[in-house]
Amino acid sequence: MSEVPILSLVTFLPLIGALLIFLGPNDEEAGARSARSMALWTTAFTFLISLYIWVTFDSTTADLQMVEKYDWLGGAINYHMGVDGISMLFIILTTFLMPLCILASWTSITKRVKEYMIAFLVLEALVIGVFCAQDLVLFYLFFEGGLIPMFLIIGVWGGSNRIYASFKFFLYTLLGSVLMLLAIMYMYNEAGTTDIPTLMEFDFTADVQMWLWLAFFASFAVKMPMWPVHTWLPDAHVEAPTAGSVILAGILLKLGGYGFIRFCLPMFPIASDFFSPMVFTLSVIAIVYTSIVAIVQEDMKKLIAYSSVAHMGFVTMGLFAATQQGVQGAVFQMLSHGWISGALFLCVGVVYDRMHTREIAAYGGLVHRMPVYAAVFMLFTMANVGLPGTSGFVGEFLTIVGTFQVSTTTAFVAASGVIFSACYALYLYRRVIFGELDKDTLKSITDLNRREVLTIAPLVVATLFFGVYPLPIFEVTQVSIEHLVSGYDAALQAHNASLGIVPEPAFTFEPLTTTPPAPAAGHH
Amino acid sequence: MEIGLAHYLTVAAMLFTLGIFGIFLNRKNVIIILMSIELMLLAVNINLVSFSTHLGDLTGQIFAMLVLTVAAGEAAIGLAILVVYFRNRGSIAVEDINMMKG
Amino acid sequence: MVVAAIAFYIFAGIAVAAAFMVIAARNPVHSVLYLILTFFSAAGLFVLMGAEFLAMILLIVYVGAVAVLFLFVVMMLDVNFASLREGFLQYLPIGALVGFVLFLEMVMVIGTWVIAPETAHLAQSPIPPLGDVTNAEAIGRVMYTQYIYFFQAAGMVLLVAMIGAIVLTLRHREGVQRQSITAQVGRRAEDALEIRKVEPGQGISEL
Amino acid sequence: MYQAIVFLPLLGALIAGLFGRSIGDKASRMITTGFVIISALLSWVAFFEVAISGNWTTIHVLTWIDSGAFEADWTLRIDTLTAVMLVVVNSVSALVHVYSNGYMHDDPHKTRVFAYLSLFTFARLMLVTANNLVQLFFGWEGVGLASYLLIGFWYKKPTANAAAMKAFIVNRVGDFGLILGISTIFLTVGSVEFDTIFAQGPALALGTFNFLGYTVPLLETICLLLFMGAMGKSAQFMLHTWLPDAMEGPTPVSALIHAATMVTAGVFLVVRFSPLFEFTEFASTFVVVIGATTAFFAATIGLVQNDIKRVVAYSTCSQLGYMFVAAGVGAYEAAMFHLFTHAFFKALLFLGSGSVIHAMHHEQDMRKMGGLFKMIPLTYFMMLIGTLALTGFPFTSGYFSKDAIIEAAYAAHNPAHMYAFALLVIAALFTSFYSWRLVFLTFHGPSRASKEVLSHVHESPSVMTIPLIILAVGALAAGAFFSSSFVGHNFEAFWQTAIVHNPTNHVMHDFHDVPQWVVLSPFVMMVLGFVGAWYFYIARPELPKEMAETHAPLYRFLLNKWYFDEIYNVVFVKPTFWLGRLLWKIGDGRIIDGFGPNGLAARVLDVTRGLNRIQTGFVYHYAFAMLLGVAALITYFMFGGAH
Amino acid sequence: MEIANLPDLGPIASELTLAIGGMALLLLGAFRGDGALRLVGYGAVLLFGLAAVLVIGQPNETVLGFHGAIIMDPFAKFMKVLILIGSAVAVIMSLNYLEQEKLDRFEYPVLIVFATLGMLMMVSANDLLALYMGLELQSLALYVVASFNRDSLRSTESGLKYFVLGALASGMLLYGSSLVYGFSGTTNFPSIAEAATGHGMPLGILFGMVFILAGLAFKVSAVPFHMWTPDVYEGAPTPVTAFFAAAPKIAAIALFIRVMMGAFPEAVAQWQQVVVFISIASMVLGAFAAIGQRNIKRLMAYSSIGHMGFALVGLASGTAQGIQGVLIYLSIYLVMNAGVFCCILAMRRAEGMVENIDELAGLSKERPVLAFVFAMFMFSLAGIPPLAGFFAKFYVFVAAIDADLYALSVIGVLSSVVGAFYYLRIVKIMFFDEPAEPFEVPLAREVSIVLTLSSLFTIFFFVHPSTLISLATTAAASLSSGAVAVVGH
Repeated sequence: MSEVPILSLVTFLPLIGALLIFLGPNDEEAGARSARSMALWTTAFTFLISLYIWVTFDSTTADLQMVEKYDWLGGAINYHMGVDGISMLFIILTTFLMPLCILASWTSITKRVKEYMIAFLVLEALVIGVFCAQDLVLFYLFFEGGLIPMFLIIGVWGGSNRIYASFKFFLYTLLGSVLMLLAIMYMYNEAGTTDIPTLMEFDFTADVQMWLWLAFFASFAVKMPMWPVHTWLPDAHVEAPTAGSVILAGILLKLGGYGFIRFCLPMFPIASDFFSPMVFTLSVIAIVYTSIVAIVQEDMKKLIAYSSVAHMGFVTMGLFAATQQGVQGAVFQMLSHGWISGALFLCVGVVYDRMHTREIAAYGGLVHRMPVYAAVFMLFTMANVGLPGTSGFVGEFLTIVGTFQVSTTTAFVAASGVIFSACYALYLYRRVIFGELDKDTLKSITDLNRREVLTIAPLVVATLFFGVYPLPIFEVTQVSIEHLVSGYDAALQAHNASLGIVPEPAFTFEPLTTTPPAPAAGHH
Repeated sequence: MEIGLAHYLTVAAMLFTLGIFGIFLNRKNVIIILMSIELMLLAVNINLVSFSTHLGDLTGQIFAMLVLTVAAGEAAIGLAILVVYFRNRGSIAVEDINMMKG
Repeated sequence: MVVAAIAFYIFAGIAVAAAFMVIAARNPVHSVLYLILTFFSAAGLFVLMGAEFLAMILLIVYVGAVAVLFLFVVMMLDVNFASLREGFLQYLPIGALVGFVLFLEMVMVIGTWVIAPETAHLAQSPIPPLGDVTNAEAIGRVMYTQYIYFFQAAGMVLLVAMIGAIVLTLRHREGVQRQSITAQVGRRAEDALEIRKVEPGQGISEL
Repeated sequence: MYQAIVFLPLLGALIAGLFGRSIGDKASRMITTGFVIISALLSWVAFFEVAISGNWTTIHVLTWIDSGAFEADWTLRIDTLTAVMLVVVNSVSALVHVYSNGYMHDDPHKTRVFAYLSLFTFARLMLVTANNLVQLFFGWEGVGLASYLLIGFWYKKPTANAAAMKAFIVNRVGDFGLILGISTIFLTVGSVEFDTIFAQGPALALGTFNFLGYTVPLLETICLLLFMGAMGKSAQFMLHTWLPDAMEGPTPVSALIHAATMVTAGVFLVVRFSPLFEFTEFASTFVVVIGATTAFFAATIGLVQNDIKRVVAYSTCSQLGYMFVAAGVGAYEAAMFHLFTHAFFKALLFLGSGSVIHAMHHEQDMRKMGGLFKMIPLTYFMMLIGTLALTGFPFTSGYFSKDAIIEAAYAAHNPAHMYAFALLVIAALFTSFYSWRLVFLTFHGPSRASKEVLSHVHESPSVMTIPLIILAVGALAAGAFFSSSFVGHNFEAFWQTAIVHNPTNHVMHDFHDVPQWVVLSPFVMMVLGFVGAWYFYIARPELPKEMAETHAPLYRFLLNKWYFDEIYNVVFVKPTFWLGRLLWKIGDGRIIDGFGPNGLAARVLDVTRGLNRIQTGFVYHYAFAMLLGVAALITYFMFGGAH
Repeated sequence: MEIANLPDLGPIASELTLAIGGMALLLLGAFRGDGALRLVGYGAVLLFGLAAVLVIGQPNETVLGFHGAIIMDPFAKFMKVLILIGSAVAVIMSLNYLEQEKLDRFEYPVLIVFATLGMLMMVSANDLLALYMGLELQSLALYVVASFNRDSLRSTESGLKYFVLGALASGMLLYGSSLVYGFSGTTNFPSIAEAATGHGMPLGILFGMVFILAGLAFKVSAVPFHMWTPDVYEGAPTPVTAFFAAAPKIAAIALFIRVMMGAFPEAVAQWQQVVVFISIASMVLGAFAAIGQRNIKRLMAYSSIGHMGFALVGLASGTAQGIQGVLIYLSIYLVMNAGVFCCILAMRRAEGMVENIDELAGLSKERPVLAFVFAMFMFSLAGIPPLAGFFAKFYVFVAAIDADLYALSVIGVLSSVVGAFYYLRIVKIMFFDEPAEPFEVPLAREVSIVLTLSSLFTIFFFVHPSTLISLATTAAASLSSGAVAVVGH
């Protein structure tokens, strides 16, 4: 138990900010102004405090840290917060992106600013809560609660088709997660607790694992989103305001992946293993299918949204490979996709704010008037493509390497994603940035202003820094993921042994006929 | 031939069924429905009294008396509602009572 | 016993037939009358079962009060008898089928009745031997002791019924003269009379 | 020192790229060029230090990826192979930087080109100094990025943008293989470090591997996958289509990237992986076949092209094929040697072409040139030297390296060696023909340019011609000077273990002992080519047109580059778009959404309507529903066996 | 027997209070004449408060009274407090409305008092007679208040429908009672339980049980006995609808539990099937049918049908855990419902009340706080965490899962997703649509207080939920713990 309830502090600090905004001036103008600055200060302050978590984080242990535990619902359901190497960085990611979102909405949101900022702060609190929660019910509370502010953000401040999109977003994700709720209840009844660390030690029988896994999968697959339950994402992205898209792509999608790591892999290893071929199939379909669909998109945001689906395909694939590289790559991919896709949406937002259209065909030749913008957009396009030296590469590459150890076919098909991603990303870039600037409407477009530079600069730094020196992230995640993977393997071995199954190597790799004197070969 | 409990119960069952019929086959007039309700309650009373006799237990008769009382109250309320409805609608045809639906 | 059996069949037959006519009669007034007949027959059945008190109550309450109330309303509302049951037959077959099935099931259940010996002790208030007390006295003994709670509750039900009926139907219609005792009692001469001096030959101009 | 060699260009790129506008273009040019020149000079020092004195070293810079057993660091591996490449890259790069100062003089965005060039140089250096596959891949992609940026440098031109995209995407196809190759290596060897991998060469050769459900020889798979990457980067047959289009970029870029350095990365990769390729049978044969085919095929196309840069580009493509043949038959040293010499004479040719184009005000069509040798004599002579070296005129550098390859092909024991030999010899003929054709069309005969253009033709400034001269020296002398080190009798001392030979592979010794007719054949071909070109374009200038008419299908086939672009368009590009629309509209729209959310929503509404219709408002219906409910429950209990 | 000792009135102290107080209020109203509504109304609220105090003051153990006819235990205490709160809130909410609609007659609170009295009797019923009397007392009063706006066709039609179908339902219930009495020989719940043990359960008792179930299902408006609900909710005056949706439902569910757990504990396997069926049917119908509604009250009717389905999920599990779930569900439902109807009461323009959902358009711009609170209630009703409605659903489904009722649970949560659709639609109309004509601004002070309290409860329930949960646990455990113990698999 740490002395300072740092996690609760970080989680609920945004709520305090929201309350202050709520109590702020009611007058339209003044309210908006004070709401903006209050939101910015709150998120920035939260970010600084969250950095303290990183500073004091002990990356040499896989145990939970900064644990807080209080009675809550009575009985076995408690208010239990804690972080480990897997969840900690997602908190930082959230707090990192939030101030940028507020900045991005500085001038583009003009109506109901107060409510907007409140919604964002509430959303931040809930999302941080998801990553801190160490109790299933508490987790679910935060997990589902996030739907409300996001629904409002899309619906109130969204585009023309926002109602369809917001409903689709809400109901789709709700449908997935209610099944998870049932599974949580079952686990509660079965194990007598909803404490996540305790449940990780709990051995569910193989049959039960299958059902529970499917229920959790239903929720996280939608959230991820995996093919074929991805169609809400393009709609939601297109309609959401810029900052909403950033949060959606940058953070909310990660909840699904986080859920897989936190629950499916450690709690249901047997089921995870059993279903991994299915996950692989869906993942590679997502990678190829959505990439191809992305190529023909006519709306910038939709294109990026589809590319997000493809990138999340790498994540699920890496996770269910359940190898050190696969999982670590997936975590890295999620983090880096967090700022890369966020940055891409910000980039779209920049021109949307000026032209109020996201039609690709409405642009062209922006580089003439917006050289800085073009450079930034190029960087993130390349990061999206997974160019080495940007953070986009590290995760994608590691997931492929990690998956290759388990299923060569999956990795083979997934690797084709590197071709497709280049196709859609460069095609987009070419149509928007390059070419003659011959559209009259664009003749007077202006380059990034100072606020926009300030918004995007941190993302540029993150993309490049972690592309070249990702070690800080690997250091934090290393031990926790090692613990996860070894526990997973041990559970599988025990299961196979108990069934008397010949512990044949799970996948189609025939080892070398002469063993190489290589250090610690990664195959098994 | 002995007249047993079953006979009385059968009569009650017939009355009860007729009462139900009266409620949902009636298209004419709400008053008939109210009467059908009275029929149902009467059937119940016959049931209760015959059980009471055959069980040698007074409870059934007490119950029947209470039912009777309530039935009277019900009739009063029912007719009162009917009257105010008639004042508003000018009709008590059952088919006319469908302003709200869906 | 034969007399009892014959009486039963007569009462039962009339009751059922009259009940049928209640719902089948074209004229609501007839329906009410058939309803009264049904009550009479039922009272007969009650007597056959040894529940004289209830039989009498049934007549007094139902025939004396409820049925008359029905009649009043039927007459008062003056509904149009002509528009008759179109569509009645349309629902008859399926309705009759369901009702008949239900009826059959009830009869089947009735046939299974046995008084299990072990349940006899459950009787809350056994009927005293017939020689000791009359049915009315037996009821009277428990009604105000063991069942006082329900008796009082019945009173509340009637009270509510009364309030309800009044709330719904009582209205102070404009233009109807009503007696107001306080107003009558409180009436003073000064309020009612105005004494004026009348100049001879002029009259009162305002009148 | 090595850090300086590698990172100075990066520094230059960053300064020019980020602050180019604030410090002004002149300062940016000076900084980038200066840094690269320093870097180039240092690389020569390094070359003597490493290759001649044999002081190999490895420098750890920074930890990069560390995930379980997967460790990849930023490391500079300096061995002979690296040193050779450092020299090639930095020298050519430095000269191109200098040259660009003149060539790009009028371009408003010249700081950008310098930033890109330096960035490219850095990436290329990272590639050659890599000590693990991931860093190599970084460099590999980095040069791809720079290439993309430079091809699309004139972003107003739609063709430039298209070409840039094409280059990147086609390269990505190769990368696809490379990534899988890296994955396979990590899976089996458990490391991506070169030394660890190389130690496993013989062992890997015995392994089998279940890949995509098939049991395949392990090492062959690895090498084929790696070679797939090499094919993309080096524009080999089938993945070559991007290279000619890449000529949309500024000419110095073409010289640096698409002739001298970047495209040879594939060759470098194969040579670097000689410890693995040496133990493969099928994969190396495949390399040979692809290389030979490319050499021949690109040469045929080069015969009929009219764009001066495209001719040189196809020539590059063809020469890369030579190098792969050498690598494939086990004569890695010969491949490296050709790479080395080729860098000089091809850069020379490109920069010379650039000089011509510069003189002609960005006219690239040879049909509109002619008779220029009097107006720009220096350029003419430089081009002549380059042509001689390219065609393998005796004692120019090309003579040594190219002949070594042809002889090695003949002497090798590779199953495809005679195929390769035959094609290479024919390609030599074609090479000679089109090279001379270029010279004749451009510099000789009557001028076909407009008067106005001709009036402005002038010799390039010295900032452009000095690099030409330096390169010409290299093109003439490098072969003779380094021949013995690279492929001569002390090649083993020179390369040490940077290149590994299978004990059964004696090609490096055997090729010196080939029959005389083999030695002579390239020379004969060169002469024939020269005579042919002379006959066609000087003696009877009307002949080409007649030939084109009499053999129209063949001519069009060649002119249209064997219809590769058209085929790819029909086979890959169009179907992808079609499929994309299909999956989007039908797959996502009609099937997933149609049966999923939208369909469900519609069904829900149907049910809703039904339920609302049941709620009729009639009391008797309500009563009937209750009756039905009771009756159903009762019946269930009586007959349903519910108890 | 001869000398009628005064029975122990302790267990019925609250009922007595209401009965006497109700009559006193009636007199007061009659003497004061017109304009006594507020006085009588606050008197009624006071009365409810007093009754609640008396209920809370009861010992925390099971006490029988009147020869076992009534029972007083923590379960009854819990339920009675809920009912009293519900009734008090209903009265508070209606005062202003009645005045505005010129319906200000003092009989209204009096009728509510008597209806509440009936409900309390129902909750304490331990005997079929008590059940019937309580039920009828409540029902008769409710029929009247449904048609309280006697000059409105809608109101009287709703009263008429409610009456006819209610009478049919009580007829069925009575018929069932008579059979149960006849076949078991007693009307006392524990004695019936004794008679109806195990496999030897006579068919007649089972038969009667089904009829009783049908009658009770009508009162909780469970499918297929729900058909009256939408029409009555729509037609009745809005505060009456608010009242209908809360207190009587709670009482009916309490009675449902009491009968099933008290009289037929051995027949769990049998009634469980029925309850599962009507529960599923209610949840599904509530979710689906509500989507097509335009009238907010009608929508709330379907919503309440669905919610009763969810509450029955807890009962279907037949365990103490399930009962606990039901209790939590009802508590939270009561509060949410009060809040929602406060919001509906705010839908007033100069020309009168409006009930069409579309009139809410753009409410968030005109009255942001009201819209926010309304939206929170909607999300809560949909069961979205962290709002109170989530916890309600959580506990009933935990119990259902524990009882292996997987199909029920899955269908239940899926229908809650469908249900979320129409709740969202209201939020959408308020937040996403362009503003309609604004509502008349002032909301009556007492209504705003209710609204504030209920919204605070709903939004911040998650902060400290354990008190309610532990109370519910105690209450559920008290409910014939013996019967609960024999429930097993």
